Amino acid sequence: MSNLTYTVIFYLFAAITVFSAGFVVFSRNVIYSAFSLLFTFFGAAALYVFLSADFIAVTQVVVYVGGILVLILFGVMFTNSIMQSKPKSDIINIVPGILLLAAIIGALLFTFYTSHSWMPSETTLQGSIVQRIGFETMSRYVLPFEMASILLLAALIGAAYLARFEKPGNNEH
Amino acid sequence: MLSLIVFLPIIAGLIILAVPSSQKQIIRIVSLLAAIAQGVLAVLLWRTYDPSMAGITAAAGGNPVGSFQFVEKLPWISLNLGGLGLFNIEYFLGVDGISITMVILTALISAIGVLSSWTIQKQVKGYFILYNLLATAMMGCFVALDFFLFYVFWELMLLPMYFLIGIWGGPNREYAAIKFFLYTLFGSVFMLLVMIGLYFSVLDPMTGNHTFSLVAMADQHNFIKDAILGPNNVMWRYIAFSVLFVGFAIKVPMFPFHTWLPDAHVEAPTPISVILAGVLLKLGTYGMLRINFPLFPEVFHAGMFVIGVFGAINIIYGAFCALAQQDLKKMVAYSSISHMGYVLLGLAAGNSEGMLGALYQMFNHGTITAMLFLLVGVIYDRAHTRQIDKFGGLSSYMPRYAAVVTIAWFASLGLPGLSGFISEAFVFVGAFSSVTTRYIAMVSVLGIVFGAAYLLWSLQRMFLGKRKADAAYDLEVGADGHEHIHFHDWKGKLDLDSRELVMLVPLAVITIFLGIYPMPIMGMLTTSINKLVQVLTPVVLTSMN
Amino acid sequence: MHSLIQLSIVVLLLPLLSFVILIFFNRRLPRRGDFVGVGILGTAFAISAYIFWTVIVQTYDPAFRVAWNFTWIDLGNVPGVGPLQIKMGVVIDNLTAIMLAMVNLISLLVHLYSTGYMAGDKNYGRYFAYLGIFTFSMLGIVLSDNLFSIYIFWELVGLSSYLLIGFFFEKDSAANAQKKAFLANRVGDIGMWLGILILYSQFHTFGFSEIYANLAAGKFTLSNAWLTASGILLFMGCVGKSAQFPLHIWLPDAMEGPTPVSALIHAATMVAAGVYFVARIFVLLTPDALHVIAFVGAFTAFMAATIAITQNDIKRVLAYSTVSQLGYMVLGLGVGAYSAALFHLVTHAFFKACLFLGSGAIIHAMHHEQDMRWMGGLRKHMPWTFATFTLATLALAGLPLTSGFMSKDAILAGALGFATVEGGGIYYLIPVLGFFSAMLTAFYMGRQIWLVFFGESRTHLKPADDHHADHHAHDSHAAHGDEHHEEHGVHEVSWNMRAPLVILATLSVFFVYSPDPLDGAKGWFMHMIQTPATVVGSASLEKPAALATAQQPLLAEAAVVGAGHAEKDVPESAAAEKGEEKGGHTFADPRQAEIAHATHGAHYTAIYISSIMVVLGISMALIVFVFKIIDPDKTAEAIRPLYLFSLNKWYWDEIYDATFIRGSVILSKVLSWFDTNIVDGLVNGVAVTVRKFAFANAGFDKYVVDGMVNFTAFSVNTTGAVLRKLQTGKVQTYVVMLIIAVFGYFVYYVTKLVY
Amino acid sequence: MEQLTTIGLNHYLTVSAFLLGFGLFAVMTRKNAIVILMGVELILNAANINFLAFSKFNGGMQGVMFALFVIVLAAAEAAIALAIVINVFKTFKTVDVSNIDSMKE
Repeated sequence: MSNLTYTVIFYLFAAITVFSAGFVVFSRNVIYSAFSLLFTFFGAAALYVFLSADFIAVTQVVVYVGGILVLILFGVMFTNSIMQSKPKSDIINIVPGILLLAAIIGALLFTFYTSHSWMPSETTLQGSIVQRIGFETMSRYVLPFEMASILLLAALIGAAYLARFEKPGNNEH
Repeated sequence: MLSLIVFLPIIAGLIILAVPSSQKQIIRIVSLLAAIAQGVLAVLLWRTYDPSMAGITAAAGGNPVGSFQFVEKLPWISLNLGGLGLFNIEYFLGVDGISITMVILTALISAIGVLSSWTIQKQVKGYFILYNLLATAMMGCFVALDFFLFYVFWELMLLPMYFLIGIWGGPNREYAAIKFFLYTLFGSVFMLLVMIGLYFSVLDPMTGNHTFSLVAMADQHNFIKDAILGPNNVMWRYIAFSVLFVGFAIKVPMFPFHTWLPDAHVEAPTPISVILAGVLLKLGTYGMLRINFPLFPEVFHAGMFVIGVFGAINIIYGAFCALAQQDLKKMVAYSSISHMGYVLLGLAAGNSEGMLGALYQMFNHGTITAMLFLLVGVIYDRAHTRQIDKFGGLSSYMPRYAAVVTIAWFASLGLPGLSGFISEAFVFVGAFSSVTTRYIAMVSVLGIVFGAAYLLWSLQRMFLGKRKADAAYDLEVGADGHEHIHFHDWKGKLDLDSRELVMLVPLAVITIFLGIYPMPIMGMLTTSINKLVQVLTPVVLTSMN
Repeated sequence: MHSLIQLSIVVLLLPLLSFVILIFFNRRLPRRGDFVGVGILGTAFAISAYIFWTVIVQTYDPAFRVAWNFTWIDLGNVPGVGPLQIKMGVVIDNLTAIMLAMVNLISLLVHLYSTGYMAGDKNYGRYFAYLGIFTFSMLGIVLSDNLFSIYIFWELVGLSSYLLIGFFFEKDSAANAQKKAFLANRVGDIGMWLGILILYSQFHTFGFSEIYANLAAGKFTLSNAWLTASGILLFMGCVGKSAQFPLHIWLPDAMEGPTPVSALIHAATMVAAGVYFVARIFVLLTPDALHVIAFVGAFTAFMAATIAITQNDIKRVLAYSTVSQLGYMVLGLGVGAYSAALFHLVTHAFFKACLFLGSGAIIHAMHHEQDMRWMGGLRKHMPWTFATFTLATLALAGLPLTSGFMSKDAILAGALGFATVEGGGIYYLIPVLGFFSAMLTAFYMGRQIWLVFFGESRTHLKPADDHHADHHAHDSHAAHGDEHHEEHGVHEVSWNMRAPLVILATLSVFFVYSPDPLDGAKGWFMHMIQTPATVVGSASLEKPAALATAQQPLLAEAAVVGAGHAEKDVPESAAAEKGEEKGGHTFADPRQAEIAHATHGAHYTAIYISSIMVVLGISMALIVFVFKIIDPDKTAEAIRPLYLFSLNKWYWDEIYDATFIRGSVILSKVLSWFDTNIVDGLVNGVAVTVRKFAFANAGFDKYVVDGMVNFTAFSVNTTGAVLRKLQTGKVQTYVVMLIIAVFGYFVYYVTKLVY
Repeated sequence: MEQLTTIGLNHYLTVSAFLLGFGLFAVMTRKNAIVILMGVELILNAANINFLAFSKFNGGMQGVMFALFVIVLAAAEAAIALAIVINVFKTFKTVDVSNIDSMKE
């Protein structure tokens, strides 16, 4: 495919990501921001593909969209009753927020573009990396991998414990 | 033995500490038992004491304990000061003729005091604990032969006294207590300085290092020639003598320093007045005899006349002040100032008769003044006033009381046949026999007349004649047709009750017996006193004739 | 130990026993135990009578003396003196024996009399107890062999007189009187005590014989003035007890006591103790001291007599006559009429006791009326009292055939002789005063007799206002409860009060003492009691050092003569006696010998003059009170100042009150003010200044030093309060801060980078 | 122009920068706990983009592996966080973090 289309598609997804992220942040309606988060995740996944990390992109979609986003939606529903017309969450001290936002972004961009010149190596990632991930996981990152699994288990139990509903009758405190 | 006699009251105090404060009777009985045990021990001591041993100073051959008896000598505090050598304080107890009599007196008066404390109702537990502490401290002062130990006991005495006056005293008690405390502290501070000075100028002939032992100090050979208080350092010796003397004179109390006494007496509760007058005042003169004079004999010799003059002032001045008092207790207080003047005069004479008279007077004043204060307490319990003019004609209504009062009063004015006379007589004999104080004695004889004057006057105003118009009691005609006296809110027995008799009769008996046959006490004194007089006179007394 | 000694100790202790029994148990005993007192005194008198018999009658020896002593206090080996003991002891010689008998007899009689007089008093038992202790201490004075024990008993006598005078202590007058008596005695006693001290400081002993021996051996190292001083000071004791001039004021007031007590103590025994004491120490009195004594005595005799003239209280008259008679005795001692003075002591004791007991009977009968102006006509009602009283009065006035005559004129003779020896001049004042007061005595005694016994009863004349002011105090009510309220008549007293009067009256007749009514010197008394040699004769005045040498030969030959003269030879006593008297009329001291000789010369002159004086006095009394030729009241008006002067006792009380008593009270007030304000004020002032400084110091500490500390704390506190605001607990705030910090770091980093 | 057309490292970084910024903004300013949670997710994504970009352009696997673990942790974190949020809601009846400050002072 030609270089131009590549660029255009990249910009497209980048735009989707950034703008939906902005909507997540700025929309007053929690439901909306939750859903626009969906687009952010997809955009990010697409960008991962561009970065030739297809496995990560898939994981991103599965975990984030299929897991976290659902969780978030559940959370929204638990905490804001749908019946109420528009579940709002208003924004406090917006002005300093905006300023800092601008400052951070500006600072980062300034750094990227002026003060640093990245020197990419000759060899970049090419092709699928699924096999290499498998090797790395089983060989070099086996310990973090196991720890991650334990962590997930703990998180599972912890989440289940924390979020459980007490039966009415024995109320704590 | 001595340790036991000293620390018995403390033990009792500890026991009391364990008794719940609601058990007043048990507390009283415990301390009474302790006092009685102490008395028994004292009598034992007295019987087993060998009057032929002099004491005072180290015996020939440098025997470190001298010819003292019942000696207990243990190293107590001993720390190495490097350059200053070994700093050792000993737990050194012992008695000689001078202290044995005082030990007996202290035991007696403490027992009497416990009895008269029976009426104390306020915070009985604390009271008796402090009381026992006081008893221990007094006893300790009389038997301690280590200057440091003596000082410890001396200071230990202040604390309970302060609280006993300050808590259980009369309306103006805080003032009196503070006054007493500061006055005595003022004296003892100087004593501390002199003590340190002495420590560094005296060597123990046995061990060769510095010592606090009074026995060693009493021997002039043990002084380092050029030390701060050594024989060559005349000026400092005079200064040390003077400040030490002031320290003891405050306790006596001597004329310019006497004003704490009336306040303390008037405010203190009866038992404390008894202790104060009976024992504490003696500590002043005892200290002079034990420490002040033997350690600086030549200064004493130079100062005899001055001391005698102050004694005379005490006698006459005290008598006059007593003559003017309206408050009976205050009168008694001033009378004891006057009587301690006799002691000073006798000491100033510096010969055996005078010293003997002085020490015997110390003992007798202890017993007699105790009686006086107890009697004042008796009437104060009943009438709640001590104003002499508020009474009159009492002897018709309280004959027993009047009889005991008469004995005590006449003993106090030195009537022959009662112990007070013999001591005063010997004081005068001694003072007159020494050329230094002859004329002082001539003047002080006036004290006899004025003493009789104020005592008889008060006796007449309170006991003779008829009831005064504004008397503190009423008369009512009883069933048997006789007039009876009646105090406003007094439930107890009108005349002396049995407890008061138990306190007073022994004292009266002692007074009379010692007035007829003084040897039981004098016999223990003579040897020590003759020795003391030798120590005090570098040259043979030429003043004797 | 000599048997007499044992007996005498028993005698001494018996009255004490009675005191102890009665003071404790009188309420439990029947009749309040008066029989105990009487019985014990009876025993004591019996024993002392035996002693008297053995000493005076059997061993008829002027030099008789037995002594015994024991160590009372042992002072051990006193530096500068050597072994030293204080001894107590008993000595018996003629004088002691006589005094023992006399004291016990009068005491016994008074006990007996009191059973009647004091009957029904509420303190009846205690009264006898007091009599017991008085007798004990009096006997102690008589028996003791050293100055110290004499001083002890001396004061005890003072005590018992204090107790007895104030027996009716509910009367303020009695309370005052007892205090006055004790204090006056005390003043005398301190003089005596100083005298004793002077002697002790020289010899380190109190015993008479040791002192005299040392004195004779010239061990007295001080100047002779000291010796004279000691003599005069010792005499001060006598001045107090025997109520001589400066201190006589207490005796009249002492009449507040019960009348028997006045008889026993204030007439017969206690007041005589002073004279007895001077007699004991006679040998160490220097001539100068003797002169002082003589003048004091003469003046007292005269003054008291003048006062006695105008007194109206029957007992006060007798009191002042007692003072005057004691003046006689002291005068006698002063002039060296030693034995005469003691003779007068004994005779006076008897007849004056008789007079007092008689007056007691009268007062008793008159229901405690003491004022002679309201008496009179008692002659018929009380014949016994009248007779005995008159006899005693004659004796006191000194009419011939009475004991008083002999003793008094012996004294006057001595005075005359003394005057002649001393070379006339001022010394003749003494006999003159003596004779004049003899006349006055006769006069006022005549007055008293007349007022009391003759004429008509004047009881009704008594103004009603002061009727029984305090005479009718509790005791009269108690004493004669109701029987007086029904019959108010005067009646003769009962036997137990009459018997003593009779006995005493008989003892004041001449033959008891001497066969010759005109010369007592022929009697046994003057023989047994003879003037002792003084160890400080005029020879020793100049240089006491030579005294020993001057004295020894005299003493030696005196001893020889004494031994030769004495009928019965008592070697121990002769040996024991150095300075003491020697047998016969030989004197170790030339001066004494001279006086004695002159006295003999003056004997009859004295008799004549004194008889004339007495007759003069009595006739004057008759003129004034019987024949009414001179109206006493008019006379009084005529010489009003003199009359008042006498009536008010020469204003001595007022003078003393204004000077000594008021003075000392004011002084005491001043001193106690000084004590509370100046001395104590000084102390408090120091305390205050110290406190002020302390407060200032504390302020500095509080506001500056502590201020700094607090400021630090405060600042920290405030900063904390400010910073706490940042801790909102909101995560977002923290995030904001975090980001700001990051951005800050970024800016810093970039600037570093750029520049 | 060449800068824009040829997609290089900086482009990815820019995107991640924006995501980071927005995430921070959400964490800073939103009151609703869940939205804050979303902000956190954004931040994580930004990080992931960074990791992957760097590992792409220097050809190492570290970035990739790290991103993988980040996702895992993100999942765990999300679960716990939501559970906490729900508890908070049960306790405070709200998820407004500005009211959930019981530990304050």
